[in-house]
Amino acid sequence: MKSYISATVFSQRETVGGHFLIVLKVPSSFKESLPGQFVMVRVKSCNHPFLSRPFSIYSVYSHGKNTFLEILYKVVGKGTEVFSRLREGDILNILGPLGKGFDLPSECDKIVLIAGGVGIAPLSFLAEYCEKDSNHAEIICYMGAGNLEALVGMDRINGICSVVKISTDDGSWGHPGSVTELFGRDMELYLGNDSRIYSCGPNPMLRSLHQLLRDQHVACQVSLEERMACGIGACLGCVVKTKSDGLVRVCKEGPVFDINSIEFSDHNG
Amino acid sequence: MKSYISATVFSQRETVGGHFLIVLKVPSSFKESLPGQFVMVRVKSCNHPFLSRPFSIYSVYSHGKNTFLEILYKVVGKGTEVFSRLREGDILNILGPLGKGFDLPSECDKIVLIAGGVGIAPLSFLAEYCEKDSNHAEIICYMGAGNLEALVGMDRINGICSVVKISTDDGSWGHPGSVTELFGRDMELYLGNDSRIYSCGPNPMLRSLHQLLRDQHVACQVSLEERMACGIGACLGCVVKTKSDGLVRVCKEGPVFDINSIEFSDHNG
Amino acid sequence: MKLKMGVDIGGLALKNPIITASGTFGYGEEYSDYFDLNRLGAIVVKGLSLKPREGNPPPRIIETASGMLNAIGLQNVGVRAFIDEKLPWLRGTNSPVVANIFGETIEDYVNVVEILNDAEGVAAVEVNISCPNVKRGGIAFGSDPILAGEITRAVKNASRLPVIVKLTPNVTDITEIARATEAAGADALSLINTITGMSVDIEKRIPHLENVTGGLSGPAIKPVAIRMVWEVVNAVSIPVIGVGGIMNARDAIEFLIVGAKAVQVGTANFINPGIAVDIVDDMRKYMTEKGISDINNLIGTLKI
Amino acid sequence: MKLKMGVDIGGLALKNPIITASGTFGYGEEYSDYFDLNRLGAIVVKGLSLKPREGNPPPRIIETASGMLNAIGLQNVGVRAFIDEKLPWLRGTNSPVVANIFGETIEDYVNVVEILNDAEGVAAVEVNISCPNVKRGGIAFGSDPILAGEITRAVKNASRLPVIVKLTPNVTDITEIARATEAAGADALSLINTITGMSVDIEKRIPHLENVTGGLSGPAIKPVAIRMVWEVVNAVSIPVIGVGGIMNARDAIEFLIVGAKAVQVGTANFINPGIAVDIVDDMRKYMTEKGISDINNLIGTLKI
Ligand SMILES: Cc1cc2nc3c(=O)[nH]c(=O)nc-3n(C[C@H](O)[C@H](O)[C@H](O)COP(=O)(O)OP(=O)(O)OC[C@H]3O[C@@H](n4cnc5c(N)ncnc54)[C@H](O)[C@@H]3O)c2cc1C
Ligand SMILES: Cc1cc2nc3c(=O)[nH]c(=O)nc-3n(C[C@H](O)[C@H](O)[C@H](O)COP(=O)(O)OP(=O)(O)OC[C@H]3O[C@@H](n4cnc5c(N)ncnc54)[C@H](O)[C@@H]3O)c2cc1C
Ligand SMILES: Cc1cc2nc3c(=O)[nH]c(=O)nc-3n(C[C@H](O)[C@H](O)[C@H](O)COP(=O)(O)O)c2cc1C
Ligand SMILES: Cc1cc2nc3c(=O)[nH]c(=O)nc-3n(C[C@H](O)[C@H](O)[C@H](O)COP(=O)(O)O)c2cc1C
Ligand code: FES
Ligand code: FES
Repeated sequence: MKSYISATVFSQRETVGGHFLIVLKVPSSFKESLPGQFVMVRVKSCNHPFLSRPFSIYSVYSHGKNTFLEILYKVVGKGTEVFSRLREGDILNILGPLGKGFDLPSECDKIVLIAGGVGIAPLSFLAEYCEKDSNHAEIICYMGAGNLEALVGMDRINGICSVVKISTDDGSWGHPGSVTELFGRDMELYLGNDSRIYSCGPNPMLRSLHQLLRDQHVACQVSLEERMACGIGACLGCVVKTKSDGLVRVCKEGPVFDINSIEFSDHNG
Repeated sequence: MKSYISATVFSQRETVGGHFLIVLKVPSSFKESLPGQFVMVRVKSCNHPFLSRPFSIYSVYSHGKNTFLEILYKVVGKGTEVFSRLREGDILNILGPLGKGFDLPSECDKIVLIAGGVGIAPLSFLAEYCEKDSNHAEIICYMGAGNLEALVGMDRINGICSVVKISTDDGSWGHPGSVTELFGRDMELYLGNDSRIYSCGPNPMLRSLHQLLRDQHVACQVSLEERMACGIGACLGCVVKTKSDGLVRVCKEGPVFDINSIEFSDHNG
Repeated sequence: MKLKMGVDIGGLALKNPIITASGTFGYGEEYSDYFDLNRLGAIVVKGLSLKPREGNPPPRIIETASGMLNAIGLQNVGVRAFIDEKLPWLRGTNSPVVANIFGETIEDYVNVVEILNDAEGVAAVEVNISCPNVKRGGIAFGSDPILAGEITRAVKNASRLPVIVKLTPNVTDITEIARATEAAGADALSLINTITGMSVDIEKRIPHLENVTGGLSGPAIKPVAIRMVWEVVNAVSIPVIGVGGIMNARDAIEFLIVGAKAVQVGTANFINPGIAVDIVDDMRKYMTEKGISDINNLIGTLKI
Repeated sequence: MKLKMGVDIGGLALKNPIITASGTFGYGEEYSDYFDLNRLGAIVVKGLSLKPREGNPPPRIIETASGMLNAIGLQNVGVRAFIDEKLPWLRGTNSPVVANIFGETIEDYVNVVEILNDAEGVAAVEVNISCPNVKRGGIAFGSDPILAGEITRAVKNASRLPVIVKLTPNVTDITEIARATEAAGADALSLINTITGMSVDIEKRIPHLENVTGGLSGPAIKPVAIRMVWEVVNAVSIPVIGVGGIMNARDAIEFLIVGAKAVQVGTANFINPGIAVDIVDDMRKYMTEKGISDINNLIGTLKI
């Protein structure tokens, strides 16, 4: 039986401006988490925010008898604002791991990650996971952000990937422009059966990646974001339009989808 | 101009079971607080509880440049439950000092305090205040509680009063029975112009004190409790029935009243 | 103390008064990972229509203060697919399954009921009358006593199962609708459905919901639900099921005290999927504490 | 950027669209310790009746999730004492003072208005039509379009001041009432008043309020208020003032975007007595950020 779990804040710190890394002490069942899965999070003692908030799992590991779960998040509204003030010992309620994670590459030479901002979180977990795996594929990461200060999660991904390429909208670091653009220049390197592309980021970014890859034969999976109420498939609140199955639930059928299966709209972008 | 103030939690501890002493760092304007006045308190970052909660000022003092305000409270519902989990550094919003405090004895020989449970809070502040004052009246305190474990604020009051008499409903300390009963036995000692009686406690206790004193000529002031929304006289939510002025606001015309002016009902008791 | 938790709702016997509300519990399956569904008084499934419905485009939900707005648009698999694909699984639990139904015309409702009549494992129907009647210019069935009576009578005549009519709070006088549905043969009433609300994204200056308006649920609406249940309990003699903002046993007990014979837990399931059984357990604790051996001795005991 | 914050409400010119709501701001004096009242768009005073009223016995308030219920029972000093004792002080501020009025019969309302006509320093009347009409079996004036029209017409005919009619949300179709009051001559509308609710003390099994039911206010009701303002703005052409659950500038801006020309801040005053001017300040910030130089260019700009 799964359950609604109390998790204690083990530590929290601001990594780059407005982005926080929170480490939670969780039951050992979380060790089974797969890259791309997420958790629903809520402050135990406060009814504000009212609904739980979904976050990708950034990392899970054990230390002695304890299991720790990391979330990397950006403050964008009232919920994340409240979370950012949590301190060691505060108690959260969480549900998870939830959703369908990334299809993991069985055999492939190149794993390409394309991250927009805090979209790095599930991709970083994926990279860690693949690195530990027997699979010896090369892992390449394209990371984009608004500016230098918003480049979150770089240290960790740098330690795992063979190549990390950066873009910032304002040119304050790396390629000046979007990460899709940056990836687009190298794209030919990855067209073929030996590469797997994984991406997570804001909807407009995923939309332009979709444009870019539309006529290519390459496997690309994306992790989507939608407002969620339940996270377990019950409320039908988190649907996204797909090309062949109509409206499907991001929390249950996703959050990871083949990029080509999604009908990108612009309501969220 | 008064204002809605941010106050930082300096410390908090559980004094006796279910009762907490919280110390807040407040602006120096609070040094003007008078015994019997109160503050409205709310957690800054959480909308739960929604309305501020009224608490008597238990003590105010300066240390170096800082002013500290103490509240002694009992956990009885959701607001006090949330407050009890506050820790050093948490931020509250407070309004105050509010209301009309006790009429301070100009000249008198005996100051008699009758406290039910956490009703000790404003009386303890009054005792401290009178002790510092030039006035050298004797201060006598009658304290009652459900049981030994609920006798809150005893240490401090013990250090100020010449006599402290205790009752507990279950007889686990002092007189077995109510504090009004205990006081009733000694009452004759205090009937006259040289005594002032001050009381604070649950409504049923004040009601029986009122019965006891009804036909006596003795000055007795009580601090009342009512649910409050604004604490500043605007909502008309906190009214109490008086004998000659109809419904009056506890927050503005009170919370301190002459015991004989109140028409005690039993809605709260 | 041996506690009796069973209640009777217009011929439907429940082992306890805790029901999960339509649209907040899927078809039960999603929650079976979290607790034993047999512990529920009953399960009301997501609203069913004659034909499958895709529902509204996203965004469909937005949080509000102590609540949420939803405009799911009654997405559902349709009554036939429900019977073929969802009901067999639900027959595995012994909690009664209530089919919540809706339509755009009276005939729609009647057709759905007729199909359900032949299905094994449905214990009652709950008729959602908050929907617009397309034949009458879109006025909701539930906001007009005559329409509400008509649809109740039609469904009742067609149904072999007990009929619970679910009332909308978006009315001037809910007792008028309640009396009309009682007179038309409803076996029980449930209330309230969501209150229509709206929320605006001030950055983009667009409604937060693609559908513009949505239904407000959660603790924000509890005081309105309690008041309406109280009014309706005093206006009719059929059993009333209280719904709206229940987050814990204390909330559920409020509804019972004002006179609801059972309650439905809605939005709270989204926050804690195990909440419904927690409520059952905590209600037992309250009964034990207060020395109430039969839940029926708590129902309708408000002192005025 | 020089910001224009002024709006016009049916002949009443406001320096900014932030008004304090009736019953939540006393007669202004209580708040003057906390900020300069001159900074407000307008002040609506506690509801006034012909005779002083003692109001309901306590308890009168109870907190709910993100809101509160009140059953003050319209306690007030009466219109004459208001003029003699409260108005002289209020004349010291230059923010327009709006007299909120109520009664039990149409004559009551008319009498109050006639007395106010001669008072110096009242800029408009706001007619609270949520009250029961004692001559018509207690149905609220505001829940029946015919009654609402009648009372509006009577007040409008009697008044030398602009007439704002304050609508109740406890109705099936608020646009129907809005249109009736517009047709009857209302200069502006304000909405919403509180939603009727109830709350129960499960320990004592009594209502939390001595009056049993009370009016729900606060953030809990904001989605309902926004929806109703949106509906009414689309149904009438007179100015609409949005009220309900405003806690900050973002909330106020939501109302303006859907089309309210001004807003009233109610329950929020209880929590932070300085909130109304904080909202004025934060609204200026929003305008500066978005490059909106005239608040009128924000009003009614919702994109659907
Ligand atoms: C499966 C999944 C995984 C996610 N993983 C992460 C993560 O690892 N790190 C991270 O920082 N964020 C992640 N998000 C996004 C995160 O859930 C939202 O940022 C968060 O819910 C915002 O809450 P808030 O109360 O601060 O914002 P709100 O005040 O609710 O809203 C602020 C803004 O954020 C938008 N928003 C709100 N909820 C969502 C949502 N669920 N998805 C997208 N936009 C939203 C709103 O439309 C609004 O524009 C994830 C979302 C999903 C669905
Ligand atoms: C002027 C004044 C001074 C006070 N000083 C103190 C103090 O020094 N220490 C202390 O512990 N308490 C004090 N109180 C009481 C305190 O305000 C309440 O205990 C508190 O508001 C309860 O909040 P809650 O959210 O925990 O309880 P709730 O969940 O709101 O209610 C729990 C129970 O407490 C009762 N209650 C709620 N509010 C009040 C209230 N304002 N007065 C009385 N009963 C209430 C409710 O009716 C209910 O039975 C004072 C009250 C007033 C009016
Ligand atoms: C996401 C969602 C979907 C709902 N779908 C339905 C439905 O299909 N049929 C129905 O009668 N009520 C539906 N409701 C209303 C609930 O059953 C319930 O009446 C309402 O949410 C109030 O209860 P709550 O505050 O406990 O959620 C839905 C509510 C929500 C939040
Ligand atoms: C304690 C209290 C007293 C009120 N008294 C009145 C009144 O006398 N006349 C009136 O028209 N509205 C009255 N109202 C309603 C408010 O003016 C306002 O319409 C309502 O509270 C919704 O706004 P809010 O959510 O911002 O509080 C009162 C509200 C409260 C909370
Ligand atoms: S969040 Fe409820 S179905 Fe996905
Ligand atoms: S608490 Fe508002 S008038 Fe006293």
